[in-house]
Amino acid sequence: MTVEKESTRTAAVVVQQSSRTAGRVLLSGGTVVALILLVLFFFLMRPDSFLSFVNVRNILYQVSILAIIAGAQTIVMVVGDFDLSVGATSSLAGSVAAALMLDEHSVGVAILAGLAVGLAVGLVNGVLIAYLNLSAFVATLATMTSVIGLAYLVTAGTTLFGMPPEFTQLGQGRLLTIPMPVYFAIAISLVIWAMLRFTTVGRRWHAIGGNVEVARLSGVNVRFARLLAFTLAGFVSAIGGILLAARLGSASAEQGGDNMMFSVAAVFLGMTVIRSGAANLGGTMIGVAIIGVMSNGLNILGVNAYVQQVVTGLIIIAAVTLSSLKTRER
Amino acid sequence: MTVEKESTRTAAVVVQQSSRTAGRVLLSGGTVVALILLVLFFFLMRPDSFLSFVNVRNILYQVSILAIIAGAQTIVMVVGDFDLSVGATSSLAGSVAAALMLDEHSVGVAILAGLAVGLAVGLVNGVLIAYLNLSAFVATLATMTSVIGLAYLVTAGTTLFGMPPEFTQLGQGRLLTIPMPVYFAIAISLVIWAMLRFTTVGRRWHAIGGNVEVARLSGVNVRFARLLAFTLAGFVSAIGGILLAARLGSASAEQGGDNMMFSVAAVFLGMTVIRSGAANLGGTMIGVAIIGVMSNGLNILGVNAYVQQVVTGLIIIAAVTLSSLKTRER
Amino acid sequence: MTLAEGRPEVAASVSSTAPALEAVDIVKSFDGVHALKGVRLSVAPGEIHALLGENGAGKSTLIKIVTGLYAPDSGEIRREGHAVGFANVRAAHHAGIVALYQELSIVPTISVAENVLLGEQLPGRAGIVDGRALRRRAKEQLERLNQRISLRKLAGDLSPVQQTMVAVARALATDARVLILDEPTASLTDTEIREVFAVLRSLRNEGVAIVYVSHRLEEVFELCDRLTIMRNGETIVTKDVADTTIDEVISTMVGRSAGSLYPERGTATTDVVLTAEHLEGRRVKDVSFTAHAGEVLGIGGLAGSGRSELLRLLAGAQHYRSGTVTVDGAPLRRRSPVGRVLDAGVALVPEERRSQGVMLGASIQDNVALANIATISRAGWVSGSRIAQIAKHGMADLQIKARSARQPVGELSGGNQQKVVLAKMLARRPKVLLMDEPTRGIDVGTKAEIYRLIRELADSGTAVIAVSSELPELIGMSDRILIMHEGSIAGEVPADGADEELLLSYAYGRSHEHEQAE
Amino acid sequence: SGGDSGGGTGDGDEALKVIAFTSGNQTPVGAWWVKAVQEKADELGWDLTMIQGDFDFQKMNPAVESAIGQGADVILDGYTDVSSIGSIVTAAQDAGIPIFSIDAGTEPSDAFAVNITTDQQQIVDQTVEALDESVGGLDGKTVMVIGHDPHAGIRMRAGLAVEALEEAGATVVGGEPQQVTSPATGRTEALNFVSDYLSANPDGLDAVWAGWDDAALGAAQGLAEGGSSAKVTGVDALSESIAAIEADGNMLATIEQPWPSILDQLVELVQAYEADGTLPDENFVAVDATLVTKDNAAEITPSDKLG
Ligand SMILES: Nc1ncnc2c1ncn2[C@@H]1O[C@H](COP(=O)(O)OP(=O)(O)OP(=O)(O)O)[C@@H](O)[C@H]1O
Ligand SMILES: Nc1ncnc2c1ncn2[C@@H]1O[C@H](COP(=O)(O)OP(=O)(O)OP(=O)(O)O)[C@@H](O)[C@H]1O
Ligand SMILES: [Mg+2]
Ligand SMILES: [Mg+2]
Repeated sequence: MTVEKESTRTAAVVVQQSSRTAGRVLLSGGTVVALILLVLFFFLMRPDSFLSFVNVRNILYQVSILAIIAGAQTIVMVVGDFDLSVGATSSLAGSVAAALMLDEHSVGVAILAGLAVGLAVGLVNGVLIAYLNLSAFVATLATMTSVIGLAYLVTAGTTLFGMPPEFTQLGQGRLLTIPMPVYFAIAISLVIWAMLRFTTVGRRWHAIGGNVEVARLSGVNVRFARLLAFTLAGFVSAIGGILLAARLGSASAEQGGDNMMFSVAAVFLGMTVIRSGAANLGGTMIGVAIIGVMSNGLNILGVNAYVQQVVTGLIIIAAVTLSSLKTRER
Repeated sequence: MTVEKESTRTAAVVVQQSSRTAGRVLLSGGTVVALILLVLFFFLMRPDSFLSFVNVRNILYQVSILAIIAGAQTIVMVVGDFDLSVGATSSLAGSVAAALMLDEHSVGVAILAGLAVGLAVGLVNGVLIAYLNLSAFVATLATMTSVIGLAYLVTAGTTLFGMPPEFTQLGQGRLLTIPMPVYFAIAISLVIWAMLRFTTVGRRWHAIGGNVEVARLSGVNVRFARLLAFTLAGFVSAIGGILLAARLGSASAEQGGDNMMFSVAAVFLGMTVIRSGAANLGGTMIGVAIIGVMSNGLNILGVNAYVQQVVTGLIIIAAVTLSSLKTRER
Repeated sequence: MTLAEGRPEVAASVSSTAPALEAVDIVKSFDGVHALKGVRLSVAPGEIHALLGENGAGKSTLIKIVTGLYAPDSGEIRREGHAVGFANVRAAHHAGIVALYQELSIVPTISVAENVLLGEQLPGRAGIVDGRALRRRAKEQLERLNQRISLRKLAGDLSPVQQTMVAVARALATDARVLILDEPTASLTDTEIREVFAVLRSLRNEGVAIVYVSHRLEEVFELCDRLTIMRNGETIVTKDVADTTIDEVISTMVGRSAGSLYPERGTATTDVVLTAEHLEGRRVKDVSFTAHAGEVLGIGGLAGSGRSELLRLLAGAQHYRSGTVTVDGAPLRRRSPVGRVLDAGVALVPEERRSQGVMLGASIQDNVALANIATISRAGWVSGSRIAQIAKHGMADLQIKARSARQPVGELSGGNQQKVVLAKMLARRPKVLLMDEPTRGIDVGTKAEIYRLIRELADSGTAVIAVSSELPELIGMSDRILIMHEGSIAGEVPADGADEELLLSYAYGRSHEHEQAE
Repeated sequence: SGGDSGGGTGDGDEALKVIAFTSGNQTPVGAWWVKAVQEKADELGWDLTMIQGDFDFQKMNPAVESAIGQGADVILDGYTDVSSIGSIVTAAQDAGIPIFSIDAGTEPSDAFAVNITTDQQQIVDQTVEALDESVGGLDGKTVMVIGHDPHAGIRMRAGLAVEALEEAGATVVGGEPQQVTSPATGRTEALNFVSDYLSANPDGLDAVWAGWDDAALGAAQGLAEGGSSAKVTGVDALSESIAAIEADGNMLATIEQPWPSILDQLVELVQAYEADGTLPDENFVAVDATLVTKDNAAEITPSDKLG
């Protein structure tokens, strides 16, 4: 993050310049190496089933919502911030959409309302952070708290269910035997990737994340760009939440809760993939894949859920440490 | 956080210098004002009960463990970092202590073991962050995950109970009608406060948090000081967790979970209290008080639990925004 | 202390002792840029030794090597005759070598007293700081500098001058036997400079070896015993101050006939492109001037005279309190952001390349594209081919040496980094190009290229306004020169045939004498 | 137990002072209980202090204890496991106030004057029998058990289910219950357990036994998506699971726990204590629950529609 980048700027450059050996280039792929090792390990343990079409599809299905929310997190982290409210926002959006459908509103209206809710939460985050200069951590922590509360109010604390099949098909339908959310995740990831890479606003975000002062002196409207990043993150989180509701056929206030931590972890894992150490969508997807493969593989091996948790933390540390060797001072 | 501090350092200093008016001094107390307003509001709503001795004692009892864990968080945040693992560490320490007592070990041994566990987790965090240069966020996120897993393993996923009364007395006993944890919280807060303020290591932490590069170039051993901060935070979290187990007469893997978010929120609230905008123990305690008063007051008013959550987020935003007006550019 | 204050005695004692600090044949390169090419420096106990040289000569790098911040590629550091090597700043501290680094000042969030004693063993016992002793010691240090700054204040609340004095006090508070000060007085006023000098003299008399880096030669001649001049990473000469003159030093420092470096001057037009009227900033006071199409307007002055701020005000990077800026006859709105000013045709190549000019982690083409988002995009979508094109043009026009347009800027040499900043702004085809220290940290060959570029731009009708601290450069590249002194324009001189001495005298605010003399 | 023989208010003039608390007020049943107790209090003229803990014992326990400090005649505990309220139990015993509880642990405990809950063994027997019937005998079949150890009831019945299933000759996946780590994401976790298992072992599951309905619904979805016709049973009788049972999918059965009648039973015991200080004879009462299948689904009031 910017923290270290700024403070040890001189040192970082020295290190970058003084030592670029082949070994380091290899290490820079530490996270990718970690993913490959994981896949190999599980494949060797379960050669017949782990890499089967059915199981790969299964993994893709399982990570599709996380991929979308991690995409939202990537946008914000490209700009050098955090968004702790992505999970809560997704739950609220799913709950609002579900509640409206149960209240006899059309699927279209309900989805639009859910998306609008996400947009609104993102906008609030953006205003608090870009214009009122609150720290991203405290602002999104606060909105997260309020938004979870709102989600409880919308669901009255229960699990909403019984949405029309046109809706649940979005999450459970299949095309060529592949579940719909996988397509959505791919499409949204591609859009975010293209947006970050090929649009003017994407360039501005990168510039702000790279060096906010350089960006400002190059004519970038920093505040507006940050506002936009948070707003978009809210919107994308809402898509994730609505899809999750469709996928589960139900909506509750905290069903997207764990996506927040996992999304941050995925982006951090992905940041180690590229040389500049910035958040990037490709890396995020590798992070998502690591999380998905880890959980599926450990499940298939029948590893106890608690041991799984211990191992998850260790693998994250191992992957990041592996990669951080190359950028010691960053 | 350091992000903004570093990048707009010059600007911040300039702004600080150019405008120090009376109005600003008043605003700088925004968080204190927020606390006073909250207390006043609840007092007016429930004049007979809110400020009664019994209820004030009750609030103190309720926030005492959070106060200890927020103290741990303060240490780390003085240095300019985060520790997301404080809650998990406290749960693990409490669980280990409880498990040992149920396993017929003496109370003393069990407590020492719990403290050692906290120290160890803190040490791991410190090494990962100070020596392996992992970002504090990702390192403590990973240890948090692993540590929760360990706590589940230690408790076998259940709630351990039936610890000897010598132990539970630490959490439930009273002295002059005031529950013991209140004394512990006060004592630990005083120690941390004094440590941050009067000891050489405390002063170094402040220097590192203020400008890590200047500190390093002035000969401060930055790595060791950061290691120490994380280690101590782990240790103090363990005290909190052991007391929580004594206080509840039980230990489970997630019973300290929400203390993490609340501790960060409390420190952030407290950072707005002083001019330099640094984490500080006095401010943290005001943050803890806001959280405690808010929750107790809303309960006394019988506000719906979900509405409480919405309001909690709003109050945090209001308090921080109020104070941030003074330090626009920090 | 039996030694009387004064130079001769000290100089005598110098010759009889082993050097307190010696740097022998130090070589250091940063990925292709040879910062130091075999530097020698020898400082005796009880002397103040000036280290002089142009920007980028390698002075700061040498200091960082001596104090363990960088490792030298080759060469040796000797402390009292013994070879030493420090792994970090603390190790150097332990050996009695302490530096006050350039542009590094205070920790804003802690008290003045703590800043003064930062990095020192704090007074007290068993790890408990004795606050009263801390403040007493800090107070003593500040009193030596005649500073009456409240010790409990946050250092961030001090004025810039006070902050610098606190930083100086910190360096002086160490019981260092070798004290290195890298441009400590750059942002100080005369009064403070006096106080600093008094302390340095008394330290010298106590036998401390002092290395003093400064661009203010008058100071050097007043304070120092000996001087070492560096140029392009080499030591040229070490002399007793008494045996030389400012003129000799300047010509040694510059080391070449300036003429050949600079292209022929063009013919400036009289079309006014930019007018500044009564600009007031933080330091800038009532500045008015005009810039014409096709001219290179140089701005000179001492460090801290407000040149950079003036450019920042013009570029919208900082808002002016009052005054007007007019570009091509159209007044700019006050508080216009950089983007708006850029659109009006005014582009800034900022002073601090690393923190303001380039994104080190991003590629050349991404850096160039940043200021040209409108040209490289249609309907919000960026065209990869346009970026490649714009980057290719820039790289060709400016002869940027790089593997490809996708190479990260952080891997380029300083000169090429600077060219990337230029390419970024030139692609905007600005009517007015503001350049702050356009050649800082750039080697001689590259400098000539940049001067040529500046001239080409001017010839194509751009108004170039360039700030420079190097007088030969200022004279060589400009058509007309404005000299700033304490925020105002102290004088205007046509560059052709301008005399360095005259410029310097304006810069020092002694304009009257010279005007009368002429 | 700590009941004092002279307890109760006896004279009947003063209102009975009751402290009621629940940590589970964020669940549908917990929310119903809060309302139902308030209604009883209004009806019977109790002086009621209701404390809702939001699953946060740090917040709830001190609140309850300070209420105890102010004096009370009776304490009601709704759905809060005995292991989490050690400090409340101590305070109540010190003050000589009996605790009457609903579903506060699965085993007899001296902490309570009485704890009425459903009979976990009977729940397991009914659900396992239903599975047995639907798969045509469990012998040699593979069954996944989904549990959540932090919940005492679920933990106990999941353990009993493993025993019962193995006794019936079935193989339990992994030999132990699969653990959901967070109730908030229980449905997704259960879904993943099942789909991961099925993708590694197509047609490898004959049935899933889930400790509560949310997980059961996730498991049912995982089975449906994996193209399996295996059946699932849950516990809770949520309206969603009842609907799923009626829809004739993978969801086979659930368990209705008769909370309203349990509360009535509890109130009777409180009234007996109020009248003359008699404490219940037994401090643990396990009542029978009802198996909900397609046959009786229409007659069952879902637990989330109680209030
Ligand atoms: N960290 C670095 N990475 C790459 N090049 C560097 C680095 N530090 C210095 N240089 C280069 O080394 C050369 C010497 O720089 P140095 O800072 O020592 O000059 P200086 O004499 O102190 O100049 P000034 O008078 O401007 O302070 C310059 O060309 C500079 O660009
Ligand atoms: N990036 C910046 N942000 C905020 N203020 C700045 C910045 N750069 C310069 N200033 C302010 O402008 C004032 C004038 O200094 P300035 O840098 O303009 O002098 P200068 O003549 O260019 O000297 P130098 O040789 O040091 O660049 C200083 O007080 C400084 O605080
Ligand atoms: Mg220098
Ligand atoms: Mg300047």
